Amino acid sequence: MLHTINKSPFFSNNLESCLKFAKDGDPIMLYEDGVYAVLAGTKIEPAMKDALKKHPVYAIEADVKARGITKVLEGVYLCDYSCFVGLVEQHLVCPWF
Amino acid sequence: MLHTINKSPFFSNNLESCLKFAKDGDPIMLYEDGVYAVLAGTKIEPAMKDALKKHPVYAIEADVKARGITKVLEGVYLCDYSCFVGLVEQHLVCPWF
Amino acid sequence: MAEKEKTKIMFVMRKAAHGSIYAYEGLEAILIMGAFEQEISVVFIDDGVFVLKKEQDTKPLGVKEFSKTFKTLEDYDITNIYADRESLEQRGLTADDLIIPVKVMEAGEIAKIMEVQHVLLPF
Amino acid sequence: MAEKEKTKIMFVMRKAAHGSIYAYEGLEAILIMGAFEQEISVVFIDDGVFVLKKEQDTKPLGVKEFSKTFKTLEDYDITNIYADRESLEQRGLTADDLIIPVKVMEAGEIAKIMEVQHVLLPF
Amino acid sequence: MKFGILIQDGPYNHEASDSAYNFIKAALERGHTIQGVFFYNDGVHNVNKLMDPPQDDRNISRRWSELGAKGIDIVVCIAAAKRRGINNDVLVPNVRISGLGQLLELSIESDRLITFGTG
Amino acid sequence: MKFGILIQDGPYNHEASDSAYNFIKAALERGHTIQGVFFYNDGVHNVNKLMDPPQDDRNISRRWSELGAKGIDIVVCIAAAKRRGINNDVLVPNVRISGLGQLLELSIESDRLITFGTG
Repeated sequence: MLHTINKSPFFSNNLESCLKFAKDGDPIMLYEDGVYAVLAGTKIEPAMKDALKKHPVYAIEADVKARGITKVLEGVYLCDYSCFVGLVEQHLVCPWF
Repeated sequence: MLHTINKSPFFSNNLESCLKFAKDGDPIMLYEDGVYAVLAGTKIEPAMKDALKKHPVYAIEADVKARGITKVLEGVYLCDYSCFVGLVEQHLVCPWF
Repeated sequence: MAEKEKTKIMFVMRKAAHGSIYAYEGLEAILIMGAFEQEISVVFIDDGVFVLKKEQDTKPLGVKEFSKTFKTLEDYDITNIYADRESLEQRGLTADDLIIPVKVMEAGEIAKIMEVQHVLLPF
Repeated sequence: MAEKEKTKIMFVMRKAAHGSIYAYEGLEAILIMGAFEQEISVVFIDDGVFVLKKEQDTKPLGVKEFSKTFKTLEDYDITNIYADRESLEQRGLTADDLIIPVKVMEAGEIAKIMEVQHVLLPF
Repeated sequence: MKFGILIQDGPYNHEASDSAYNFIKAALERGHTIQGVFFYNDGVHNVNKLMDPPQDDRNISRRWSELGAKGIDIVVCIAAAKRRGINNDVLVPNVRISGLGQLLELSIESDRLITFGTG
Repeated sequence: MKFGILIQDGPYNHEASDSAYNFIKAALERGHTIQGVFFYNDGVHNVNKLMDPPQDDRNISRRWSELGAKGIDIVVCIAAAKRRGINNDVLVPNVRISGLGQLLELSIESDRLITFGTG
């Protein structure tokens, strides 16, 4: 199951809920304001580092760049929409809105 | 300063931010999904009890009833829009969206 | 002739009622889909559990009271209705506070049911 | 004749950029109001501090890059620009990460400035 | 007192529009003046005359038009409206489209400005 | 593969519409079929032909109309649209209004359905 998140983890509980339900190995796709989760040095970094041990974490690079996020947590895959589509080819999509 | 909150405290950080900025004695008006904060027995009850020591807390009764909230935290004033207007008469409004 | 396999569609309800229309428009979608003999299920997570809270009285607010309409799901043979245990607990609720019977489950169990769906629809 | 007192209007920016239009439409409002000789101030709180993050490149996304436009606030004599220290800190940011100079303050100090405003506009 | 009302959210999708309406009704009942209502952001959708809700539901654009008919100045931000497809062709009566300068004027002329929104 | 796309959020106000469009473009480039696009909730505002954004900005309703012209079935939920003031008078070309049954059909006929939204 592919989990998608589009809201800032500092504003909403979507990422938190996603991590509660996601099975080890489930990929997580961050896009729109969801990509703020990949910024290094924030208060959610510990939760993200933990998530990165259990899940492949992807973030849409266009969204990351648009927000001026340059310090990206190690292990996050920056990718484009073609990669997003590729993940959807392989997985049922669970959106966390 | 009157602080207004219309989002569920379980979903967004608005109440948390409000409580960080509100001065002792500042009234807080909960309306729309913001009224979920007055439900007794929830995980945010400790934060609300603390808030109730420092602030008069109001909640729009029509919103409370619409959501089936019957167990209301002690000390919360259930009120109508006339009371809301009355508070705005007396205070600058700081909305937490 | 082999019967065509039913499509498994799960509604994932995570938003509270009345502050936004998602829960209501989600219910409208559930009712339509329920009429078409597919395998519909519904799970209530996070603020979504509030949608089923008993004793909602929307008259003073002047909007529709639709929580009662969830009772009709049974008529559509939609009986796979779940709620996340922790979401209820964090909101001080138990299954008794809800207007319809739901299967209260742990997140891990719910995730297993999600996994076998063909489609997950968020509301 | 006594000069008419200027109206104190503060923009309270709490939303991140690009995921929603609030920050951008907030900026449009700031620029219009800045042209009218009132006493405009802006405070960035919570995700609002992200709006000023340096090095935004929206070309790959195909939307407007408007963070640079905040630099023009100076031309409108809007120099009372504040950011909440804790909001920056929780997001791993410092004043150096922002595209314009801001006065970094504690919540309590910001609240005192809010209190003397005539209007607070949230974006 | 003179109240200014800013509405940043669309109708039906969120409760903001209903809350603003209830606030205004209560303010009028308490003898206050509504200096003006300004629709910004998705709020511009509130005054679309093509709205056709179910019979048993409230008609939100009609409400605003009725307040306008009572002499309350109801203004829709032109920039926000154009972007979202609201123009004079679909505007309910007793409402006007104008610039953001009107929000400034409302801020200055009202004793209090209160905002209802956002998604 | 056949993809179904559900969009629950309005244009400009949130990024959902842009994300959905980018996803569809990438899916087509990878040789997939878009079985259909369904607009629900505030998503119905996406196909309003009166949209008139600034010259230097994208025109979101035109994008959807162009995808419709390429043969992709673009459907707007009638109940959500009526409530919000979207009808045939303001619809961009190559888009149709229909019932929620279409979302069910899309769910059944698509190999995958992906949702973009919500506020």
